[in-house]
Amino acid sequence: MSGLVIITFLPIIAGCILALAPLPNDTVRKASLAVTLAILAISIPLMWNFGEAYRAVSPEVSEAANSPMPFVYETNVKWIETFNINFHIGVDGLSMPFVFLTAFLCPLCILASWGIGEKVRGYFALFLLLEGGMIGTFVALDLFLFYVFWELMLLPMYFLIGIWGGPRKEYAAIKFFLYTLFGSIFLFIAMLVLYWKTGTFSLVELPGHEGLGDLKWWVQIALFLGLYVAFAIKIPAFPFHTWLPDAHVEAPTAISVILAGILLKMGTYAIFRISFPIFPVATAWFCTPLAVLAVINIVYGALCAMAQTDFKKLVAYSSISHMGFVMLGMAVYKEEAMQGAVFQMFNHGCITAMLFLLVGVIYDRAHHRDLAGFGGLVKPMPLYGGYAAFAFFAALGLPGLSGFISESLVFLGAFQEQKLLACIGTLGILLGAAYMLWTYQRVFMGPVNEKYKDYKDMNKIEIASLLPLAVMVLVLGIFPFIFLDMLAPTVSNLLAHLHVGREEYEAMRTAAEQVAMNLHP
Amino acid sequence: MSPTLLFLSGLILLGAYCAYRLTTAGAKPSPSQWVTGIVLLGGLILDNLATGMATKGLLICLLPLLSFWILMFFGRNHLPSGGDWIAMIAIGLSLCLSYSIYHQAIGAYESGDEFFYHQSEGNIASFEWIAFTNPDTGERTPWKLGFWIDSLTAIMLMVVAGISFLVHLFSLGYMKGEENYSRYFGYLGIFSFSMLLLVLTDNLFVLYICWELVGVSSFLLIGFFINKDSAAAAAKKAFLTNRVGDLGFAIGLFIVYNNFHTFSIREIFDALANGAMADSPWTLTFMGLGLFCGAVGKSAQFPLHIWLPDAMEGPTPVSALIHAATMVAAGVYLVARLFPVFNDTAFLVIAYIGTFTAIMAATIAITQFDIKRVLAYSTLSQLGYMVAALGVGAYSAALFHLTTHAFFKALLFLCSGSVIHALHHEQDMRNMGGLAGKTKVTFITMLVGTLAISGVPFFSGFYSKDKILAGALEMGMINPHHAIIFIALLLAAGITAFYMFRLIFMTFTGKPRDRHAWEHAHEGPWTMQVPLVVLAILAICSGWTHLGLGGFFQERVVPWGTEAQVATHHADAPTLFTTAAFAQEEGTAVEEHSAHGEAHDEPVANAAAMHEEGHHDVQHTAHVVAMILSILVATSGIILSALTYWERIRVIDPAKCARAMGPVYDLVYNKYYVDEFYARTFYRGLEIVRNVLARFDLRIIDGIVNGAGRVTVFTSGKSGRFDLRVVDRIVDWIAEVCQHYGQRIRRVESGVIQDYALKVGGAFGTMVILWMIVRSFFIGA
Amino acid sequence: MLTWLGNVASLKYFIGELWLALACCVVLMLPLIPKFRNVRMSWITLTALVFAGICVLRLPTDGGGIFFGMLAIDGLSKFFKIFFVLSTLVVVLMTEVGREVPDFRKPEFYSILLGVLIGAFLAASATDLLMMYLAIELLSLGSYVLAGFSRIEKTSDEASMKYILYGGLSTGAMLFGMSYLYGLTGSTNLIAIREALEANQIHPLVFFVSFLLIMVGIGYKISAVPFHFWAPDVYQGAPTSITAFLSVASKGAGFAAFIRIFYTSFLTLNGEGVWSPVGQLDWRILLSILAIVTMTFGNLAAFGQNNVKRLLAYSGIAHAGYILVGAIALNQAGMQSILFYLLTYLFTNLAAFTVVLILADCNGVEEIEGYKSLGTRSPWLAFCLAVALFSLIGVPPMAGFLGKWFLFAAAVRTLDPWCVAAVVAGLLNSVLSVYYYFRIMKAMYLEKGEEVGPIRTHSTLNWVATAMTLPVLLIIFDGGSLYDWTGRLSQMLLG
Amino acid sequence: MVGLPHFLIVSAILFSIGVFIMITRRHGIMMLMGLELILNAANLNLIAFSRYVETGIRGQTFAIFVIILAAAEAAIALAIILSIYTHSAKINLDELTSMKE
Repeated sequence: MSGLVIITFLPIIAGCILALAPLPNDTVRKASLAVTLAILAISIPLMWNFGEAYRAVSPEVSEAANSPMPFVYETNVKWIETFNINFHIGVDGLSMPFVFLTAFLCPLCILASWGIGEKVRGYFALFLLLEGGMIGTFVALDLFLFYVFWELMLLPMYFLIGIWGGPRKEYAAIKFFLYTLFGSIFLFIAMLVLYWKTGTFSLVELPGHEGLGDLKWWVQIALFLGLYVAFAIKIPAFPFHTWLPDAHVEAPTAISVILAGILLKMGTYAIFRISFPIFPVATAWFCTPLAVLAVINIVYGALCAMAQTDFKKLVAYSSISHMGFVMLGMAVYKEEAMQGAVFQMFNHGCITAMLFLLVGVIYDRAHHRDLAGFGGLVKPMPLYGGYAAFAFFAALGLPGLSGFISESLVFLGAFQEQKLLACIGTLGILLGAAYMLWTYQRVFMGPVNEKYKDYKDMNKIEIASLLPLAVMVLVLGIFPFIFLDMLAPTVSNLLAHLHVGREEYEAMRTAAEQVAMNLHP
Repeated sequence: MSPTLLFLSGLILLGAYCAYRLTTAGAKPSPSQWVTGIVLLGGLILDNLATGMATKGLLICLLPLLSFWILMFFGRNHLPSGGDWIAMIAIGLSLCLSYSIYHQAIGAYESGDEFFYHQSEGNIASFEWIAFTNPDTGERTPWKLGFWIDSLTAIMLMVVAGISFLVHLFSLGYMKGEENYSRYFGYLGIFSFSMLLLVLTDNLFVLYICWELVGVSSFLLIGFFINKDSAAAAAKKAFLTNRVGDLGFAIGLFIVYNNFHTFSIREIFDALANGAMADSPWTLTFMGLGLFCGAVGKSAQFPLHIWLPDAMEGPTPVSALIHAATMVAAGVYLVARLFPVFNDTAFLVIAYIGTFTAIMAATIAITQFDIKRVLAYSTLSQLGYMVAALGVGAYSAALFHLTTHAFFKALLFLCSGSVIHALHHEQDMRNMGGLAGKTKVTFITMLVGTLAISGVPFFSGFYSKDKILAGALEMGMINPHHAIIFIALLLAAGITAFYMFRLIFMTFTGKPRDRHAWEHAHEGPWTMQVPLVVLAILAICSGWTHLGLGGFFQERVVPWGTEAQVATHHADAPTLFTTAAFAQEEGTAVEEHSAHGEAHDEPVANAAAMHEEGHHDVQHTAHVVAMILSILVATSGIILSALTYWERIRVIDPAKCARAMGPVYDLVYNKYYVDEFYARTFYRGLEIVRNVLARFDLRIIDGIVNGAGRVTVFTSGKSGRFDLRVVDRIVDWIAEVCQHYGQRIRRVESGVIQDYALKVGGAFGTMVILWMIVRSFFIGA
Repeated sequence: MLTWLGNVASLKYFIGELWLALACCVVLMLPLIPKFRNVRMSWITLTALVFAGICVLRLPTDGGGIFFGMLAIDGLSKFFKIFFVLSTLVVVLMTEVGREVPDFRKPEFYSILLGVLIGAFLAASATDLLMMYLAIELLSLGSYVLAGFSRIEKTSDEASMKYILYGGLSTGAMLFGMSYLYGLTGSTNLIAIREALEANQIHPLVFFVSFLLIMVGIGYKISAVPFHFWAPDVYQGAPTSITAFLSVASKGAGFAAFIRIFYTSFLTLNGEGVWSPVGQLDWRILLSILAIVTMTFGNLAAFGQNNVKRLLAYSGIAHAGYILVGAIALNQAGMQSILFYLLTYLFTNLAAFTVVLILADCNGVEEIEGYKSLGTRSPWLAFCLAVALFSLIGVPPMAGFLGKWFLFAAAVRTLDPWCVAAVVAGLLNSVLSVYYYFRIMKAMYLEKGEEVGPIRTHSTLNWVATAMTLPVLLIIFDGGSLYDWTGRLSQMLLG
Repeated sequence: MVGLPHFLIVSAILFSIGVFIMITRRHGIMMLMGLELILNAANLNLIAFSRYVETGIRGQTFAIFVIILAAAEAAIALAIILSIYTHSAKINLDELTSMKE
């Protein structure tokens, strides 16, 4: 049995067992930590051997456009034969990092949830279920399977926010649920249309499938837009983003981490995995609007973040801004930008996770998150101040930390295609620095607030949940090639496919212009 | 030979002093003695071990980084005396290795060796980082990160590591007893690392990384007194203002990458030399200006100069190191390093911005009373000088001034730190006075620094400033339209002399205005005095042509690609090559450049012609005239200052003058209201936009219909307790609409069976009729 | 031309019904004998159901027409019979344990229930208008009585009253429509009717009216808008077990009749599993509008509904709309997916109703208020209900998702704009439905009620809830085989 | 000559009257009578068609079954009405609205 299968189902099975077995709370915590660590342990060799395995199956760059996208660690079992639905999982350079990220973040989140005291069993069981859903989404190579996992995540998420959340948890939970469910309608329809056109759900066979050849251009675009809406909600892209601040603010810390660290990535991941390879022509049509939306996301998110007074809401809006970089990277046909976008997804996962964990640390002590209410926290909590400074600088794209590399790669690529948009997008970097530093100033610097002067610094568990992330951010900031090299062949393959689509689109447009010229000489 | 001697003698002096302290302090050697020993010994060992340039370079920058990590993790609780000795050892070793490189460079210069001369050989270490497909060649090309070690690097290394070392030393005394003492040294470590790597790297991307990292260390150090509101605000302001400049830098980098697909400075130069971008002059201009934006931010040029005076909130040694000597000079270094990238339009902009900054800051400095702020504005002014020098093409003069300025300005800051230390953190000059007798070392060394900055002959500043003025005058002579640059710079030189002596007079002479503070004033410990003395020596001699660096700069620190000409020319005209470089630049740009119109074509043509025949004369004339004029203005500035502020010979009342000037004085005193202008426009605008957007997000995007608060009954479960404004959102809106129509629709369930029957009958009838209508319209016809 | 089996030869395919009829009589009569007064009639009923189930399972899927073409022995009828037996089994268990129906009335209850079941059997296999009418009446008459069986006499009687008058009107209208159809074609056999419709020139208006009148009757059975008015009142008033029965078996019988009549008489099979309407009457548009209106109405009306039974009634209306989407696909896949959907709906709805019954019967709670903190008071029941609700919404990995998936897949396959519109409406409605289903979910898990401590429950019912929930959870793992199975059973006698 | 149309017209009128009664009458028994009218309208149709269209006995058989079922239905309905009356002394159905929105 392949490792991927194990890490997909281990958390689900463990979650079910935890839910049913009447264990004491502390055992439950330890058991779930053990399970997540085991998953991490399994995923590390997968990650380690990935590069070599992938290169072995990857086609030459020159042939990439014509050959199907390669995957490794595949498992393919028949599932619903009438519909040609298979239990098909595997990874490539796009998904492997995120499988790893999920496996990496989950133990940290378990640590961050150590203090959960209410309905402990339910919490950890749901959490494990969520982990299974997330990994499943990233490894699924069958559209149907993808959809199942995609929706599967909703259920635990709803309860995790709704039961263990903040004061307006019910509202936030249902809003999250509804938004995502609404989005998946389009995914549902697109899946069906694709299936009846091609007779397959396989994400390996669908790109470039001859059955799609006779799909009318407007159908392609309609499907693409539908899928975009479905995924944009998850990203979340303007104007589908309003669920995010609410969900984040109300969710417990660990769930915020998961939400920002992994769930948001699914939107962009799905665009990479589904929209782009299957609809290369529509992609070419949509890339400029996508870039515009991306820049709106960047600037708009940053400006909104600036206006927030709630620490967590600010971080939530900063996520919107940062996901804008990912979108910008996707929207241009450049290797740098695309690698940067994927890298940014990963980095944002780590960095925002840190930010949310940090917010959680102070929330646990002060029981509020009002930015105006803090001040001078560095003095009572120097360690906390230090980690916060690190995370804040990572978030504002400090060179030497991983976020910088990905953002600059995105911009380097984007500038080659969309000069003006890239320049406007850089405003996001400035604004990011502005709100991050302003926040840091308000919370950590300045005179010490008397109310908080006796606060204890971070404890060991809190440090244990933050330190690995900090190390990851730092290491990837200095040695980004560890990550990028793994990614490069996949991105080249994808780009080769996309370029073909773009040429087709250009040809179509030229032909259309010709016709228009003939009509109106 | 001379710098070597100087350096060695300095070190020997230091060693002797330590030995003296060792014998007097008692049997147990103090940590500082250990440090000295380890540094001297370790430097020797490392110098022998690290034979390759790359190893040396790596060690130079990584040692301070190591000290940073150690201090951040263990400094506070685990190390004796806060771990300051670790920082000392690290920077000391870096200094030794830097000296070793510098020594090689000087040696090469003196022996006529070409190694540091042909900078093509300077790119001696590289490391393959991330790789992308080059769209031009279709090949996968890695980004090579490496060091570029040439004469410029060597001298910069020396300046940075040297001053950093001295500042470390000074801080031992100055920061004693501060909270977070070890963190302070940690921050110094990260700064030294990034600054040293900044001057070592051969890659623009790494340069940008270091660029930001020095910004961060600056942020950390300005905000070192973290619980002080003003310090926090200043730190933020510094970082953000720098970020604005960095945006331009980043866009410049985008253009670079877009055109060259590499960040290696060497490869960019090669491509440019091969005529890349020759057909896109505007792009080239934008690229140059973008990169220059970075320099504007970091070197605090107008209009981004506002952060530097505020940055004085940091500890004074930091001001000396970062905000006077090294980091702020990084902008100048950047422009110098990328000299061939700029075209003449860009240079013109650079020149004017530098000039404007120089004169503007100088005027502000006259009116300030905070001793550190005066020095800060003086720094601004001097940086403007350097930038202007680069703009007019006086390449080596700019870097020469950078070096001398680093020494004397660091000296001045450390002296002011010593004064502040002596007066227990009093910074207002109005409360000082009469300190000359109390703090002799400080007084003498500060006087040396002041003489140097004022441009008094035989002090280092004179030589470098003179070269800059000569360059500007040359430019003015070749092209009279731009003579204003020279005039403004000359004026600024005079003002500089004036306000610097104002500072000296107000601080050290006359009656002490704060008697109590004066009585308790005292000289700092030896760790604070030694750096002052060393820097004073450097401030005097570093400018000398033979014993100092003058000759080295003239001959070895030249723009890339101009060695050939220089090599042939400086045999007969050893001091003057700047115009040659400038003319060559103009020459390459002459064809494509028409936007500047007639006015600019003329000097280009002139320059080219001159380059062919008689530029020698112009240069010579310029040099002589500039020298005479600069001595004149410096002297008059000093005399005027003495007449105004030296109580013994006072004839002018500054207060009366200020009143007489009225609004002009107010304008200058308030720094031309630039801060206020930004606050009213950008900050306010940003505030408005963000508030509007946030509200937009809540209301419009999130709540198409207002008054949907009723939905909370449904969504919150606990009726509409929540702020209605927060709750009206689109999803709720849908819920509400559904709820509403649900209620209505449900009313058909009246519970009365007759009613049901009627409705079924009605529905049936409607369907039949509809069908008939539809049929008769569409099918029946 | 088909050969119809004669009366005697048919009997061997009719043993199931005979068993049920026998049991019906026994259960009714036996308590009259003093000796057997205290015998639990549920056992006899259950035995009879199991026997009938076995007989049904042994039925062939290609038995042809029996009783001279009155009934069909084909896949469709087999499927529905299994479906009815299953749901009746659960309903019997629910009734036996529940206290809504007083013990002394249980024998009658079971007897009538078995009668209704026979009616449902017949409705699933009737191929003659007469038989169809009789079957539907048999089904309905029993249901009227059953709806009035509750202890809470008043509402139950009222429900029964409304039900019978409404049902009478609807079936009367259907009968009137049938009479026209008979007049148009001169036959009551469904297959013959289609042949006649294909062969003769038919007055479109008359045909349409008769079609619509039949639709009134069918629509009433499946509770499609605008023929649904009875459903909320009756669901609320009837005993919970009967509500469950009505929402599953009765609706299933409605769909059986629908498929029988519409697919046999009003459609003609042309080519590979694709039907097209006969007699120039393109009722697909009408039906797709009906489907859209039905699901939208059902969902909207469920908003803000506080009585869980009534809420589920509206949800049932919405689901009738979803199933109609499969019906308008007019292809084999559509029919197959209707069967599949009904199967998942059976488990889902019965799971939900079992929990509702436990709360209503053992704890007297019918309002959503009463469901507060069920998650802590009885985690397992709350879990079962949650699974059922998720399945009703159609969230993976619940069975309901798969059901919806197949339904909509079949409809999208046609690429007919009306079908696609109906699918889009169906999906949007699924999202809308989250609102009201989640009110229950929220009450169970997110809100704290006043009462604490475990709720009163009954082990049998717990087992029933579990037995119904597990398939909902597990079908996803082998949905393919189940779908294939429904595919085999979706073969019907068409002539 | 009386032909098929006459029967159909009569049955249509009967049907309409039946529906009309069911809609307008509040009394339970009256509504039942309306129901009977509807069923008998259908019966009339069936018999007429069996005479004029099919010329067989299918329609007549059908009608006989309908008569039987109508009786059964009426019996059940009357029983329920009786039960309601004994419990709540109400016979007008529009007063029976304990379940409504």
